[in-house]
Amino acid sequence: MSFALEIRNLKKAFGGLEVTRDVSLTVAAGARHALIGPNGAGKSTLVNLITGVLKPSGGEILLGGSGIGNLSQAERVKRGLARTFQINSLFPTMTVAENVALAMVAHDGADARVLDNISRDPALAARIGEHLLRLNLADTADRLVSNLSYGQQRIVEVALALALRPNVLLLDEPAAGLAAKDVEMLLDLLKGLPDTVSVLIIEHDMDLVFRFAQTITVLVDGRVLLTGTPEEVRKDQRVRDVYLGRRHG
Amino acid sequence: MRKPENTIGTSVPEMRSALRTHRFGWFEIVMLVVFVAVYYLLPGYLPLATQVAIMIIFAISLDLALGYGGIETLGHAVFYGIGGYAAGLYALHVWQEPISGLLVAAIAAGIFGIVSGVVVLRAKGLTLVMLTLACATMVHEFANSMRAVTGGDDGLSGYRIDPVFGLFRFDLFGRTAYIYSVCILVVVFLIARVVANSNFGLTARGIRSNAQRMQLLGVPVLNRLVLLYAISGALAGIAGALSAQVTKLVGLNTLAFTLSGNVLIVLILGGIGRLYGAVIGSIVFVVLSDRAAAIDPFNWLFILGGLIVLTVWLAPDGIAGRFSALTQQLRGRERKS
Amino acid sequence: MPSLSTLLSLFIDGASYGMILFLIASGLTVTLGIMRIVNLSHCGFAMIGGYAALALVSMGLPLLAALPIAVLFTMAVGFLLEQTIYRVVYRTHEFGQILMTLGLTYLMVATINLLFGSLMQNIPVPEALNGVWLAGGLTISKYRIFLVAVSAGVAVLLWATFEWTMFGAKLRAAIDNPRMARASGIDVGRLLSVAFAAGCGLAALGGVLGAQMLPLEPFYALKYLVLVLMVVTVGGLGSLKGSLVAALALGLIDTFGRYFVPEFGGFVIYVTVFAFLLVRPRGLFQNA
Amino acid sequence: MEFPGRFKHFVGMACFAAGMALSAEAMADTIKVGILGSFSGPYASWGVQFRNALDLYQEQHQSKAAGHDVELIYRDVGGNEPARAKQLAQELVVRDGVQYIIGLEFTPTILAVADIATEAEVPIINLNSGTSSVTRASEFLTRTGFTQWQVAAPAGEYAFDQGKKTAVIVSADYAPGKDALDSFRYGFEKKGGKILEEIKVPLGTTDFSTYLLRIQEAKPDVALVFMPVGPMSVGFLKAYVDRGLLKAGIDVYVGAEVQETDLPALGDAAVGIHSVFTYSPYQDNPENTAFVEALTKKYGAKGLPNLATVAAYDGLALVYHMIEATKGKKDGTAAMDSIKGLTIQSPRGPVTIDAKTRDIIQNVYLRVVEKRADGVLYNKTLATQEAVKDPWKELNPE
Repeated sequence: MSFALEIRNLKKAFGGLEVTRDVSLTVAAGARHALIGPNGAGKSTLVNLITGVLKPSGGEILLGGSGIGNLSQAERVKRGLARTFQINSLFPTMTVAENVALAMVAHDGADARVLDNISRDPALAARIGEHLLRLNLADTADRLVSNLSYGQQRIVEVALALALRPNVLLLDEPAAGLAAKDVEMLLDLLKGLPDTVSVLIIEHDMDLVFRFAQTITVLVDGRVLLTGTPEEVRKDQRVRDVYLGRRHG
Repeated sequence: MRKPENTIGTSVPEMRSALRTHRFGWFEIVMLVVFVAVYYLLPGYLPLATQVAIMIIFAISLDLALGYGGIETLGHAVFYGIGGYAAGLYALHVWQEPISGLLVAAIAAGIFGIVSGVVVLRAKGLTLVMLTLACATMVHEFANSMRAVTGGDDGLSGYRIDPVFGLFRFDLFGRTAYIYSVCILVVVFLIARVVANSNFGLTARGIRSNAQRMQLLGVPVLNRLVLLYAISGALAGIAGALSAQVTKLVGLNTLAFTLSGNVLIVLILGGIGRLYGAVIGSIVFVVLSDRAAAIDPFNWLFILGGLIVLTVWLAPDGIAGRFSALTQQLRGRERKS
Repeated sequence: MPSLSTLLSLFIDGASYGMILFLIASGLTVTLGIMRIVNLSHCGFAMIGGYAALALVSMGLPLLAALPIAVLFTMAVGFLLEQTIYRVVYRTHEFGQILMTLGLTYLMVATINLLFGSLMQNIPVPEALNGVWLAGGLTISKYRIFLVAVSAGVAVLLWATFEWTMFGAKLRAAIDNPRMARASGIDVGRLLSVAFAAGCGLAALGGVLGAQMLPLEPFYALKYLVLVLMVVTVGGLGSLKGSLVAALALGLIDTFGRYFVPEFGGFVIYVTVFAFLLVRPRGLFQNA
Repeated sequence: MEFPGRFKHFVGMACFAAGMALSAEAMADTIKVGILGSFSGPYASWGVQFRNALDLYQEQHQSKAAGHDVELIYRDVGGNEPARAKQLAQELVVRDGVQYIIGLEFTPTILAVADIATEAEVPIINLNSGTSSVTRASEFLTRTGFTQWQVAAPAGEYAFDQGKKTAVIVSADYAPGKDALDSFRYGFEKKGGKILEEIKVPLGTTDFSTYLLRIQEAKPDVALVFMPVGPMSVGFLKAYVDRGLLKAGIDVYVGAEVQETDLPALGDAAVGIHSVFTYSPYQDNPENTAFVEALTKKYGAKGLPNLATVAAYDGLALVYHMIEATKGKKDGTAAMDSIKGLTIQSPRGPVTIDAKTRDIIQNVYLRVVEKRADGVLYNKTLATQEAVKDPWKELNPE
């Protein structure tokens, strides 16, 4: 079977310090996969390795079966790997619709077209409208992102990533800093994602993880401790020791 | 392909206002009326009005680079000057036909935009400001030292310009020059408008808003900025060429820091990223300096300096920004009541 | 091949020119380093200093007595402006800053023009510093040696303040990371006010001493602005050491360039700066 | 739009109407004269001198010529801005209906308005630009300043006559500087002198040390120098003296650089600098004495004139003459014809407008800067060469 995203024996060392130690991980097509681990487990480094912010010291990253380890961040995006950011990285001076339009136009490779009038492109408008409706953002279409609430901005962050029509969506702590009701909204939204998108979510909010993920990988000290269903992870004594015990006591 | 008339199609009109583009409105109509009215009612002011039109073109070109792409430049005169010299040299050595002269100038300035853009636009912020300044100063000094070609400090002169379309001679009263400049202004405005409203214009605004994120959307930011810089440069070149054709002389002042500074003042005075800010700013700036200089030439720098300081103080988004903020407030009030 | 004495002469000329640039640029680099504002009025303070000294000298004061008064006066003007207009400048966006300081420069130019007229002005050099020393085949202008000595002294003083005083330590912290400095209890606003005023004083010193090379006229404030900005950028924002090296380098390159490739005259220095900034956009010494 | 056809017609009509308006203007007994100059910006000192002279002349003549009122309309070019000069000249002719234009300091600005002179048949009097060829740009251009050749060629000759056998020429690198180079060389070599080196200094240079070093190394008898009046001229001469070149016996010959208005900026350093020029306010002739007296009475010490003042004064005198000759009618050709060959008694001595070239013929003086007993620096006349024509035009006939 082919995996949407496959990581083989990935290593990363900063000087003598090994931060990622021989990590292997597979995200099946259409999977809802979560990556958890205590602070300092190396989650951020792993995200950076997958998205291309950092170059691995060893190992392979495969997207849809082909290696992407040497590609730039932008090229990985083009191959169908989209991500959200821990800290919002949006276009604050532009409207929500424009934010989404930017991603769609970029994805279509139409961003350098000098003659197409964006407001006279019904197909584009329809796509944006549909996209925003699905993400419950239709009401905010004409508002500047900088005027939205933090929770709404987090959702726009997801909307931007999804507008790139990714095969794999990497969500980097999407619930960070969200109020409880916003987390519910986010969860609804994530559950409604189409099966064509495989999701890898890195999250601290255990409640969200266990309600959303089908598969969970636990990372400790730069190593994979365990990969399994939520049930298996919940029951595992080692996980309780290193992680759940400490946090959920 | 989805069709706009499916269920989701109901949101199509909504998107039109959410994707902000330049729309023709009363402003353009008023401007056209003003330009026509000036011709008939103020024939003695046509040379001044021609300078206004040229400045508008120049400011619009800067607005594309700065207002849309966020390219912070303190050396935009380099394109104006290159356009001017290109048009002058073309008329002197090749052909005196004016419209082809404008095209040659636009191409020359555009090519310089690509070449210098590839080099300069890697930088950001203050470094970019300084690089554009250094680049313009360098070309200024170069033109100064290439006396044999450019005439150095004495300016490039001695060329003729043929009648426009072989019909309209550049007359003493500046009528042809005025109509010609205003027509070119309309064309340039339309070009700038197409660019601003296009996918590419959206991309440029995205880059201005968050260049890093654009890169991560898979957009080659540097390439796009270079393209924008080249388009902007070409339009600025047209402004310079117009000035060269109307004045029949190109001086080193077309490349000077003062001009770069002034066009920036014009644009920020009017308001950036709106196209029509360039129009308002140019009218205010050129007319005011002309009047102030006529009334009190010895002290008009006081007026100019004071005006700039006050504008930034009271209307940091420029006159156009102030205005749209006001109309928005009014609209908001209407909605509430 | 030019003789050794020629090279030495050129070196002294270039160095003294560079040191004047350094004096004017030093204040700008510090305020730029802290606030990241493009202060296009900075040369205006050098001009104010120069004209203040001129006014005092024409009232009969000897230059060396007029110098400190002019510097203090300029510091006072700088401090006042910093407390008022610059408060607005800090708040606005980058291009607002450029514009506003440009507008302020215009106001300075207009004021000087009104008070002193548009003609160029001369501050007479004290008799003792006039003329040249002849040593072997070498002619050395006394005034230039004086210039190099004074500005070298100022540079050392600056360096000592920066490295060894509490004020200097705070300043370094603020340049390094204004937010962190603020968080650790440093009053960055006050620090900046003091640094700004001191910078204006330094500019004034450069304006007075350099009047022989950069002659006083109302458009002084705009004329030498590009050069000073280049010194600061090449040196790296906020780096005094960088500004010193850059100013000396530019002074020397300009001087040698004019001697050896006269046909390119003023062109050499801008090409150099441009090429340099391409390779090192952050300048010589900028941390981060 | 159907304006092409109509447009042509319209232009014709407009020209006719404007012509009518202009002649109506003439009958209304007010003759307007446009004054273009730098009244603001770095070159505002020119504008001040123009204005001093013009206002004085108006006062002395009750603003009346041939029974008509003469009105001066000032417009500020603000420096070397050709586009603006052209715009203002156009407006003066079209909107204000001026019959004459006086002013302009720079070659580019004067060239930019030459077309207008030809087309509108409005005589334009160039007050300063010293480029010889300028007057050829239009039949309606004349000059009351001087040409670079007119003073620099005699300077070369005088320097040789004073016993200087070798020279270095230093000049700012722009067209008048090129003229200066050629004319210094022409004058000096004609007498048999030898030019050791030509040094071109880029415009805007403020640090002259390297150029001085080159002079020092060339060891000439004399340095023939041309710099644009202002920062460059003052900066260069100060540095020249400060470096001890003058003391070392390398005399320096200049032109307009040591006018009395600029001497205070040079200070005592200027003593001993030679110049060849056409005017000094301390020149001893009745016209000049009256002129300087009237100016200092009207403006105080600031009224001290220089050639710009005299040129403006004479320029307006020419305009008055033209108004009288045409009885106030607008007739550019007749007006120009009336001044060809005309001689007037200028404060600088007799001045004639060359009938053929419309250029100025005037006396040229060799002077040296000295300090008077009361501490005032001035140029002392050593020799006079009378009625000098522009040598360039003689050498380069049309």
